[in-house]
Amino acid sequence: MSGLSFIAPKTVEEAVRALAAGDGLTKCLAGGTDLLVQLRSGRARPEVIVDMKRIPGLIGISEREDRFIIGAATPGAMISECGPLCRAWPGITEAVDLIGSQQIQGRASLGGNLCNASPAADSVPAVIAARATCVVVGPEGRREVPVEAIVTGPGQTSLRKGELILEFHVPKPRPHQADAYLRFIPRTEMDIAVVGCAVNVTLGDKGVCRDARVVLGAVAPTAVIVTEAAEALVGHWLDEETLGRLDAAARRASKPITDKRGTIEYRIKVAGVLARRAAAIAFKRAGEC
Amino acid sequence: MSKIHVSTVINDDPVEYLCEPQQSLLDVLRDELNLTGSKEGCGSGDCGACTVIVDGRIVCSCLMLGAEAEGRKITTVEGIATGDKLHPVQQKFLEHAALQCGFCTPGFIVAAKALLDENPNPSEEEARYWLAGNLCRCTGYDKIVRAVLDAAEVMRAEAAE
Amino acid sequence: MPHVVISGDISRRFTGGEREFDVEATTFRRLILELDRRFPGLGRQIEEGMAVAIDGEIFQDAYAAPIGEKSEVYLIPRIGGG
Amino acid sequence: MTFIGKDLKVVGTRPIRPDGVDKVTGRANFGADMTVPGMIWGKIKRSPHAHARILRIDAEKALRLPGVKAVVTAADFPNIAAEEAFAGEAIMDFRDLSRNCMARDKALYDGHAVAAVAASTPAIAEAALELIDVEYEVLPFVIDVEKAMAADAPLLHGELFTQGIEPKPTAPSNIAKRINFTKGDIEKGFREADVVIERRYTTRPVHQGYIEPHACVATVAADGQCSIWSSSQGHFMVRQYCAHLLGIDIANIRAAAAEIGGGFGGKTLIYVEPVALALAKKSGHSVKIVMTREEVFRGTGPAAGSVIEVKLGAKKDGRLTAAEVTLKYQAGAFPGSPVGPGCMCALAMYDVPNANVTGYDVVCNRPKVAAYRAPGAPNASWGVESCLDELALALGLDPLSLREKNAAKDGVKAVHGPTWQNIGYAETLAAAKAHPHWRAPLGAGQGRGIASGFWFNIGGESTASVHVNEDGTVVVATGSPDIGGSRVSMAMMVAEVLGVAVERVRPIVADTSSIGYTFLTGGSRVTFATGMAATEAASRVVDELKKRAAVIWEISPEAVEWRDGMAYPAGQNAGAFEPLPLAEIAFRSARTGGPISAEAAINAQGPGAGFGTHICDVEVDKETGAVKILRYTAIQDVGRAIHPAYVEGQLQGGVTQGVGWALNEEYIYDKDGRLENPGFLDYRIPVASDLPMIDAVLVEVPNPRHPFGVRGVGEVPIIPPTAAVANAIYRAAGVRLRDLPMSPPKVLAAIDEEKG
Repeated sequence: MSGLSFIAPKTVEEAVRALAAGDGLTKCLAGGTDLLVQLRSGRARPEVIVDMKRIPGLIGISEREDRFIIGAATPGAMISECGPLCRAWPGITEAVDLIGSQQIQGRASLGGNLCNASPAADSVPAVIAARATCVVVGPEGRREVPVEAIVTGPGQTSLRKGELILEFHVPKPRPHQADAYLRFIPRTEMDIAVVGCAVNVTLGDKGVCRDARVVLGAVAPTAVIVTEAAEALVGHWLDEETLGRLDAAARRASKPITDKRGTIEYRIKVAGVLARRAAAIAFKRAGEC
Repeated sequence: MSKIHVSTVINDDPVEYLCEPQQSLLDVLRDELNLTGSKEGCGSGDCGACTVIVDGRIVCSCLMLGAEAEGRKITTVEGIATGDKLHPVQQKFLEHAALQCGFCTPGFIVAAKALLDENPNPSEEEARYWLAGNLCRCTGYDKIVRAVLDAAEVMRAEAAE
Repeated sequence: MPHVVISGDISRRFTGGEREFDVEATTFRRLILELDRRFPGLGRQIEEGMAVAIDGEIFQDAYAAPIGEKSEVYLIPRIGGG
Repeated sequence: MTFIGKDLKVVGTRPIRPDGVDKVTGRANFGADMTVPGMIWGKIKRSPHAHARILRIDAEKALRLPGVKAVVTAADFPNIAAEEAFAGEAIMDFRDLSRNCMARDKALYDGHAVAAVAASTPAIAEAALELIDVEYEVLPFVIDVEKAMAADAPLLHGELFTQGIEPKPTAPSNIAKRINFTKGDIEKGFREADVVIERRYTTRPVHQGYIEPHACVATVAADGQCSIWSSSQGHFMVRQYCAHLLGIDIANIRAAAAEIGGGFGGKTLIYVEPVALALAKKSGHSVKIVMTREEVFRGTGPAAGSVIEVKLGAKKDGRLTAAEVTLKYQAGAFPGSPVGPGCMCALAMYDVPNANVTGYDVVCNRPKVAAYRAPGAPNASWGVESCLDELALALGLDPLSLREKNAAKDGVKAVHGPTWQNIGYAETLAAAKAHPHWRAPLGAGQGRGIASGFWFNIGGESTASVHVNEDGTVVVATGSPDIGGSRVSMAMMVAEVLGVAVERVRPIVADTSSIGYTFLTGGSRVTFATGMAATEAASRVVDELKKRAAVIWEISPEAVEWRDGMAYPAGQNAGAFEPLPLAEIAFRSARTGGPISAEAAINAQGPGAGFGTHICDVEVDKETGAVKILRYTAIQDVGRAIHPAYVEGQLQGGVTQGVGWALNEEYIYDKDGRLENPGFLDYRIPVASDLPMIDAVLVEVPNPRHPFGVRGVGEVPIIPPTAAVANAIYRAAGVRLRDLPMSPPKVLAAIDEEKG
């Protein structure tokens, strides 16, 4: 019925050609957990669907001395099963694990979660907090960009025609560096984040924070790196006063909307709460590694 | 638009079919292959009634294209029992009255089997979180969780023999 | 003679506001006929929209339900259910 | 004939349901699982507007699409005059039902069906929908119940005049009906009170949330004979309503009951069946229609949203002196909210000397409400059971003791009139008091709530037939769709009467041409009413078996006794014969008079009131407003549990739906009156990880009307949870929530407001 066609390229070049060809909308298919919902509802009406999963390297996790390399279409369940990654970045793997049900975990990927460009994507704040990059390939070659440079607004990315995300590079933690991700949802599972917060800290002597990144989700058109929140942490222990400043900074950085999932007022309050709670977990972890 | 030819394995049988590009695996199973055990409750991955196992992982078959099944190995609810011998999860669902209307049951059976394959001794909390992607409106989950934990015990005992 | 009360006020339009009656009847069928004779149209209203509680027990569509000399009879809205 | 108080062998045990294996292996056939040769696919086009006049429908482009076989609109259905009939929980008007299935003149809610198409594939049908051009004149709409009651509200129906007001109003209104119940002298009652609490509670519409979307396959033969396969709570209801809506003789429709994937009241109506029939007639093909989840939310159900105003007066010792309740219920697009039962249930649990209950049935631009588990009662009890808790706190009394002090008992006159008989409310309170849960210690930030619920339950028409097979096995056929395991209960009751093992009895749900009329599966009636018919049919079979034994033994039937599945001579005078097992009599049935079978067609009366009391522990996260259910105990008088596991399941499932209603479930509309959350992602029903185990405690106060003492059980358990949760939240966090759902933002706002 539809004018839709489906291809499953076996090489990056083939995929890039397919994505670059034609005038109509082309869509990358990784886990499909967002795309198929959009197809069915008619919100997305692509002419071509390009399945990424048969391209070598798109699925799988490898480890180099200084980084983890995660294929963009690697399903969440595989990420959760990767022991070294779970030990290095529990915040990232927990964030990935929070995306949908176990069934969704069998399919949903970092690449899909990012490129769907929902402000509420769970994995995105955590990978940004870890200062991860992604490798983008396209008709003009290959570039490595910080994850935060990809999403430009709800449903909008900076990817150009013919480009796809190949893999995510996540630097390995330094000594006493650790992360945490928390989100708030009304139920215990299956909801889209009302607010998400990732905190990534490096502790120095006697537990004083040397470096930090705090990233909020679902409180702005894209995930937000809250510099002021990181500044509230750096140079301090995690005492009540620091937590208070962190909470306030997270609230100030939140510019949410009211929708069926939460109100402006509620999201702002919870952003502060989650920042405090995630920081407490990240500090504890950093102190132990 | 021509249809796509797919060769795959379903419940250990080699299967070939033609599907349209937009057809989900669930549509193919139900409408083309007459495997109607997998149910559509939502079509958006929220209810889990269409759960199948693809290459060892559970997925919502409504969120996978039929075309993606090429070369995969798929298990549906129809493939959980061995001949006329029910899987322990199926048997325990019956013994614990873990179904009322039975519509969500196939999805629960497949998801629970996959849980016990991966984790032979889940806690109640682990079972509840694993099954959170399967909605049941009838039972309040109590008897379902009991059935799954009891099946785990039976399977552990069988494995120990 | 059994004492009959129409519970609620939905039948007011037939009875002019009257809600309690003494009715000579030994069955529900007789009671309906008698009330419809007094208030034309009320019989159909009772049959289609009401249940009867005779001495605390609820009957629906039961012409033969027996009514005793001292029975307490309430006509209440019908009940369905989910 | 009664088995109450007797030693029973089958009833009360937990056999495996005979339809179970098909359900765990994927073989069971639900609504959407049926395929018939030559079948095509129907899809329904729905209004995107909350309220709009339909000016023109142009299907020409759709009909030109290859593969499209037919398009129908309201013009293809008879224009039915107003005619009331009893259906589901309310009086229903077939004119309204017809217009709900297919809008005529006006679309009255977002999702209202305006046209339908049938095509050779689902994808073509989908594409054709977009080619049907509907021109609308968009009208002002109203969704909120109190706004709909306002004098200046947009009117849904120009011809609707409020019933129950004298003199008859001269202007039309959205208030379809006002009803009122009074007892004693309300003003005197409040004058006598030491404490008076007056509060206002509100609820949003919620959906029944069955996991199986509505589905059917309809066939119309050239000679007018029709068959319908559909998922419903009553295939006789489907037959009757379709016949009425389409002007078909009932004898020309054969309706079969698919396995039904949940209903909870939401499948006591028809939506897709008459549309599929109309498409089948017009196209000459069998037509299958399967709703999407979005259609289910936009076009079916839900339960009424409501405003509940409660004023309670009591003496210092807790004795209630007066109660005044006002209920305003959304009916949706057509009259018929369950406000009547709501009014009767509001105070039914209590012995209140002076009371005044008023209800309003209000139309608004939302889907027409459908029955939902104890229709009307959860809304009313949400208000009354919360207010009682507030009263208990004001009086410094334990909320359980307050309920005990005022509990309705046998001999007490209910506010709606009748004097209670054989009720077990006090027994549920006593069981709650004795339960370890009631005294278990609580941690910081945790609280415990209690609330009760009442539902009438119903009886009604049921037919059952019992056949003895040649080998002594037995078939019991009924006309009740099995929504939660009722087949096994039928087999158990028949097995008990016949004295055979339950595995020897096969229960089936017969189609409308194979068994006598049976009212739908709803009102918690099947195990009661259809069970009564099955028991009666089995008893008649026993009489016949005794006669056959008498023929074999050449003695009088009165001299034969039936025990444990065998005929015995009754005493020594009857003669000395070896007992004759059922199988032996069955084997010889041809020689003793032919096949052995019996049918019972009854209208069951005296269903037995149902009462329940729930205890709930919660923990509140005071920084996010999240509420966690820690422990839950549901206690209910069930009369007699035939299959206790399925009775417990009814309690556990009802509780879970009630918890969903309490915490997260609600219809959310945008500013244009469109439903914003028509899916399970944002219509948040409880998931497995949201709940603890639910302790179901069965209290058995037998219902003397039923041979085994059964009372309906399915509906009561959804009533107490909302208030039980709210009462627990108050004790955990010190805030009183009066607007459902008690979602995290509302709980947090209340906590922050309390902090000041």
